[in-house]
Amino acid sequence: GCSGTGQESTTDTTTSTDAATGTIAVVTHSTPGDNFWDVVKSGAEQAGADLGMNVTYQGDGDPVKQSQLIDAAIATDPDGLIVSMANPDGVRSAVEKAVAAGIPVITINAGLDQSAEFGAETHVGQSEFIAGQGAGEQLADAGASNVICVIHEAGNVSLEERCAGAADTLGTVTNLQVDVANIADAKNTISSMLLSDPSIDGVLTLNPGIAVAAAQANTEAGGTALLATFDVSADVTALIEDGSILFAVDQQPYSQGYLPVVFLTLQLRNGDVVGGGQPVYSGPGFVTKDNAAQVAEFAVKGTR
Amino acid sequence: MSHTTSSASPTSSAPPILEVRDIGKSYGAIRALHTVSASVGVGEVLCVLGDNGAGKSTFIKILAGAHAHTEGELLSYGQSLTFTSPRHALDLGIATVYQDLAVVPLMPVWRNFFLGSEITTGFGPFRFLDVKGMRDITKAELGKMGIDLRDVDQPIGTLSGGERQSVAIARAVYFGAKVVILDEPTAALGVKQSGVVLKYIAQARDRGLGVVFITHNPHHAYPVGDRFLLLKRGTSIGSFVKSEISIEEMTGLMAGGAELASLAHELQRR
Amino acid sequence: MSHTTSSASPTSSAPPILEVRDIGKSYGAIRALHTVSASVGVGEVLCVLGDNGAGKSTFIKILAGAHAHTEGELLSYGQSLTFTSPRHALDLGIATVYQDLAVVPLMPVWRNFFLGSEITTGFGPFRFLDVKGMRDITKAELGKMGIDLRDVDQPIGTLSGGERQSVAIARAVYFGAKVVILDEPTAALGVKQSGVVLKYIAQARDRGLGVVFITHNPHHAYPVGDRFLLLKRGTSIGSFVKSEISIEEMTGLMAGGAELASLAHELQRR
Amino acid sequence: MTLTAPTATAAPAAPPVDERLTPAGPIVKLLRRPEIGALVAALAIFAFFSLTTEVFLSPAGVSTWLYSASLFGIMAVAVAMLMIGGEFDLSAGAMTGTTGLIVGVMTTQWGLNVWIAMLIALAVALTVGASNAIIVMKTGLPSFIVTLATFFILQGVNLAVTKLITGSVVIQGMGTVPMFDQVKVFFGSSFTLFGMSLKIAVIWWILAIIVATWVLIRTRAGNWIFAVGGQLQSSRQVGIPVMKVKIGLFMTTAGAGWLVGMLMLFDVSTVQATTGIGQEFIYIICAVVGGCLLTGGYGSAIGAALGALIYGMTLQGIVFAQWDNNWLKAFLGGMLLLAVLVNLYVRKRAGVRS
Amino acid sequence: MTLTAPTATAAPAAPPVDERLTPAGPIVKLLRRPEIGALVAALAIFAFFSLTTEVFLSPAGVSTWLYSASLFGIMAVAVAMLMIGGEFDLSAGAMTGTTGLIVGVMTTQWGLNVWIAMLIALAVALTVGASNAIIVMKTGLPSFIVTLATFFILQGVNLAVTKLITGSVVIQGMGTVPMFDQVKVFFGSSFTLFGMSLKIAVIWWILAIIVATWVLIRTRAGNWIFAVGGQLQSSRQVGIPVMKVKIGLFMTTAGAGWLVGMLMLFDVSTVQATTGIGQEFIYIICAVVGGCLLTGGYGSAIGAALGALIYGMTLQGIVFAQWDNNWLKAFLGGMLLLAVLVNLYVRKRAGVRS
Ligand SMILES: Nc1ncnc2c1ncn2[C@@H]1O[C@H](COP(=O)(O)OP(=O)(O)OP(=O)(O)O)[C@@H](O)[C@H]1O
Ligand SMILES: Nc1ncnc2c1ncn2[C@@H]1O[C@H](COP(=O)(O)OP(=O)(O)OP(=O)(O)O)[C@@H](O)[C@H]1O
Ligand SMILES: [Mg+2]
Ligand SMILES: [Mg+2]
Repeated sequence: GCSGTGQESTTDTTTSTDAATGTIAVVTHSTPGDNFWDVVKSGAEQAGADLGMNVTYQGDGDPVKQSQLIDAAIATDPDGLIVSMANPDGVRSAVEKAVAAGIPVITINAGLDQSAEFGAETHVGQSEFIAGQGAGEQLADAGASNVICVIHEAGNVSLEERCAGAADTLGTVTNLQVDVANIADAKNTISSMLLSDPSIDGVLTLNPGIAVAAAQANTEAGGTALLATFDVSADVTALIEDGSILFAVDQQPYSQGYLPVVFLTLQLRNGDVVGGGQPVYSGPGFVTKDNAAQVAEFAVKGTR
Repeated sequence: MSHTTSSASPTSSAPPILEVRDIGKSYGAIRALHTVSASVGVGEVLCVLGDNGAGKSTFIKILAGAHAHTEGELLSYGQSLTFTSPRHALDLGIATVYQDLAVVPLMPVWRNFFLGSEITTGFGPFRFLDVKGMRDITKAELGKMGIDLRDVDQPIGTLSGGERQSVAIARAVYFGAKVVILDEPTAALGVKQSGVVLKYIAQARDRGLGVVFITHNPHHAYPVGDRFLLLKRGTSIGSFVKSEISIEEMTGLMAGGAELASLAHELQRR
Repeated sequence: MSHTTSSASPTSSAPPILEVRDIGKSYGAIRALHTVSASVGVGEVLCVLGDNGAGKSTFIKILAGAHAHTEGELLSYGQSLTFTSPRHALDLGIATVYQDLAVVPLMPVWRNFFLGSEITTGFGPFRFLDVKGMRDITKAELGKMGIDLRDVDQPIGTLSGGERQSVAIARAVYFGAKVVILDEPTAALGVKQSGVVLKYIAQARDRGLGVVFITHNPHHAYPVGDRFLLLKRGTSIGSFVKSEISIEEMTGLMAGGAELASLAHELQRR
Repeated sequence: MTLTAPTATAAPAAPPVDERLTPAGPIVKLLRRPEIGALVAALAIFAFFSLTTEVFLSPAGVSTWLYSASLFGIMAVAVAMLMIGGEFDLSAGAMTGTTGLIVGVMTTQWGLNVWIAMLIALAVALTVGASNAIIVMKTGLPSFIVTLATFFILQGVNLAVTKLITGSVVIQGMGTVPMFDQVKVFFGSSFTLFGMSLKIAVIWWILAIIVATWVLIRTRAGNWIFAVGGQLQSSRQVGIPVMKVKIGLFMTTAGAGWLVGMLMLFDVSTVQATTGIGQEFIYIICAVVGGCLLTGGYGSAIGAALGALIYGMTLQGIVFAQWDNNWLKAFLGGMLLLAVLVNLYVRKRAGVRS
Repeated sequence: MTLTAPTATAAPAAPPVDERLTPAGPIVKLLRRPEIGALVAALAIFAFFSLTTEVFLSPAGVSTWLYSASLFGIMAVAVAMLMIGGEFDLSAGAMTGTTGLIVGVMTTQWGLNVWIAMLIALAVALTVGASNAIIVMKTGLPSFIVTLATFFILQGVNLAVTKLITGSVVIQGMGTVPMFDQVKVFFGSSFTLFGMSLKIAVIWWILAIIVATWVLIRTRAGNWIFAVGGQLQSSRQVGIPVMKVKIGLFMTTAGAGWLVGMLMLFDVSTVQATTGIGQEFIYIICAVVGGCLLTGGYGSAIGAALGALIYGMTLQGIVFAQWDNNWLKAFLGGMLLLAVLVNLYVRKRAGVRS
């Protein structure tokens, strides 16, 4: 298959490849069903399929559980380990254990600063904070000053980081808590917020579904605020094209999943250590009216 | 103690409404009842007597379809069957007043009275409960039993034990059946209410119903009973028609019954 | 019906162990009991009789501390008080066998027997239950009441109603108190077991305990009672010492009791 | 409305007064209804937010919290009936996601007719509901556990299957599906009343309340629901078809899940694999705040609806009041405690056992 | 161990055989213990993963699932006692976060001594536990609702206060706090046994099982816990100090929450504002899978521990088996259903009412 196809096709390709094969374990801090991490997962699995590697993916937002998952992965003695470090302290001992066991580790997404210190070979992607800063800059450039940042999962570290990044460039940002499990009600809450404070002129959402809801809420409440979002979907690109949404921050999660698998495979098969200790940036890209049409094509497939 | 068996049916020769042959029931490892035989025919009262834990309630739960028997045979009009549910027994015309009464404590008295046999008015999808009708009938039927309720909308759980018992009996009688089974209906009742229940039993019998009446009071059983089944520790210690036994003999058989008179002296002494 | 009041204490002139004056209790809008007076002294048996719903259980729940009274006065040894909890009453030596028995169905018989008064061995933080001791005592005490249990480890919920009743009575007697209150202890019992309970009551009385005995069977009440309190529809219809009233009069007062004899004819007719 | 309490329709012929009964006027009788506590709590919260925020009473404000309440309310009414019948359904929340995803996948990926896809989703929901009921009744396991398992399974299936078919965890492009607008008229449109633009979900909600109340108070089925929830054993003994009643209840709840799933799908025209997860407790909270007993056998549909109203008003009221959003959950917890305490207090004063 | 079933310590003197009783040997008696079903289910799952994956039985594998099970297990044991006593505590999960956050904030932000911070956290936990109990008992509200409110409040407070004080939702820099390593010896260290590097949490777990079993089976307090859970009214009537028992139980659960909070904090040396949220149901699941009745009055600590073992083995076993993580929840749901069904089947065969 061409998109993330899960276990069966992975094993299929494994048997059909003549080159050395191996297992790469990915353990992130994602919660199940999270849009961003789902694309990372697709990227990693696709890389595995393309390269004839067996890629396993696990995730848990709680550092204790993520550490347990890393420990479990180490127990299976993989040929490489890919870890996201939203809470670097929390996974430190597990990552160091992997390094001590001689498993090459690449960190992705968050944890750039600690990556080398913990013994990882390189870091792919950049932190949510930097992406948030980028979004804040763009919003400020477009003229927004009183912005709300819609957090769709209370206390989620990545989401908090994105909002903190935006606040860093915008001055202040008000966080609004909604529940991604009830988008219709999230729309209500965003409307309520816009109604209660007419001076709000910018809304930053962190999930494409919430972005769609925010666009509708904005229309219902009078439609004066500028909208921006993280992550893309076909609906989001359509809304960008018709001008309802200003831009979408695209951290290119697919490559955050794809690249480290490629790097570890190269190391396994060819002894290459890519990056030379320096991080590899995967983004952020910005999807605007200009390039929305191209991105839409990929978004439908779930790879953007 | 030897089995005293009587096979002469006192009133009719048609197959009895309900008959059990060598019936038995185990709860897991506990054998609550075994090899008990009895029958009840049209216009007959079968009294089941026995000490506590003798298996009386178990016996009638089998007749009522609440528990399936694990040994022996159950026959209705001569046909062997096993009840699958209380509804099954109800549909065959067997109405039961359980010792634990089968009421829903939080529901009003009148809703309990008509539970499972509600009166509805209207038609098609617009059939709805005839609240007023049911309330009035409940009030009236309880009145006939000498129970004068404050309010039929009271949750039945707030009635006294005896009041609840009366409601359950009135319900079984009102929805008249072929056989009425009563598990210790007089145990919780006052003297007056007990008399009313006995009168009800006699009336039901005279209307041609079969009645199974469980009690451990021979004085309540003897006046109304036609046949007597005596249980002890889960098995039958005798089955009699009225002509075969006197109330004194019966009390005597129910171990220790005769002692009650002599006990009076003992109680007086200081 | 007029109040027949008797103030002469039959046995002693010391203040009674328990006394109530014009006591009453309402459940929300429902007035279950009002203006009832009675007392029980050392070595005395107070019988409370009445029809269903007369307020007997309500009366003893007040004495037992399970419900606080809403009218009148409650005195122990002449001192006015209001019970705050059953523990309070228990601590004053008032043990109660409730109509609903106060047992925990899922727990084994022996654990229920000793519930709240467990025997422990060991010392300090290492005190633990004397399981064997409690099990043996339970078996023995029940044996004395003529209850021969298969297994004291059986959950009490699987016993028959009468067996449960016997366990509760045996428990109250074993943990002997100054006053024992029994709410219809004989209602669910067979002839033999009823006799045993009456014997227990007489024994307790002879040991100098006060006994409050609720029943609606005058034949159970008369042999053991010293004083009789008759309730009807929540209020007292008379209070007598034994010398003032015969069993026939008492049955007569309990409306309809006398009819039972004449009823026999009616029941016979076909 | 004729759908008032059974106590309120008491025999008009003056019954003889009983000296053992403190007389109870119609007001006291009204106060004894299960939902009275919730009504008082709802009025208090309404008054509070009306006075402290300007937007709460504005047409746009009212329409927001009414819509919010209606989505919770439809489910709360169904869940209340189920709770009165003595069972829980923890899979009710995930079901709103499952049905939405089924329609989304079938229309956007496979090009199926919307109406047919909706019927299929309904059939799936009803099947899951019935199987919940059958497992609960056949095994005697508590429904809390059985439906928790169903919840987990639905949650996993929602995610994995959506991902498998669409390659993504969100359904995109619903808006361009043929006949979308036709369906939206029934499930996603708005109408104007007294100058407020109300969502059609509010109509569905009111319908649900009326039907549920009618069934509970005035039909045999309603009587049986109270009975099986109050005393299962006794209900069986008097011959109530217990199995049918329970299956009906679970299917009703699943059906309500479908309805809410459709209302959400056709309102925002997108649905995610995580939709509905964690919502199941909100429905139970609404029912309990509205006077339903967790142990079954007691409660009312109107009460549950009032519970949902309280929840919706609080959720949006907090936003109107611009309280620090990080405290949201703490506010909700406080409100919940307050609402049940008010409820309790009112009912105690009215002489209802809790 | 002398801590076996009360039935197993039956009078050694041969009692007269009763003809009404089908004889029951010691094996049947063992089979009647509440935890037997969970034991069978645990063995089945152990066998399954041992056979299908290589890693499951390797030293590193065992240590992973034992650690996972131990954290759930400590809470499950406490929650099982509470459930036997007839109550729920939905705030138990959030409590593990609250206590961790208190210690984290006090040490990293305010420079307090670790031990003192831990004592303060314990005091807070016990206070919340006691207040849960008091509200439940004074109002007569179901603990399900009261502790749900507490859960919401803790969740909100955890987030808001942590953000307020640290400006972030994560506590960082715990590792550099003075005396951290000293505390870590008790709460975060590992030891080697049979070549496996086990976490100290496993020891705490075993301790919890032993103490809880001893209390439940062999002390007055245990007797009272079964009684208040089985029949509150009767317990009151026989003079059991119901209030004290319930307060003790809620405080025990809160205390266990503190213990697990510390074990997690000193293991990974960090804690997040969301820690523990959503875990409360896992504890209840473990207890129920282990044979506790949701309605109270029946269950065992060993059973709950076995329930946690099942959960831990399944959670990590799925990782070892490399099944697609999107299906995780569906697998868990299936396993849960399977475990309770096996449990039920075994207990039915052994003649125990469910
Ligand atoms: N569900 C059950 N599980 C196990 N044993 C039971 C169960 N039900 C009854 N028994 C046992 O079966 C025996 C017979 O019980 P049953 O209730 O039939 O007695 P009974 O004659 O009705 O007594 P009573 O006069 O006290 O009501 C009793 O010893 C009781 O312990
Ligand atoms: N909790 C309660 N709430 C409302 N009414 C109650 C409550 N308990 C009892 N009653 C009412 O009070 C009256 C007296 O009840 P009580 O139980 O004291 O009668 P009793 O004399 O014990 O009757 P029985 O002989 O049937 O046991 C009854 O009419 C009953 O309906
Ligand atoms: Mg019986
Ligand atoms: Mg009584």
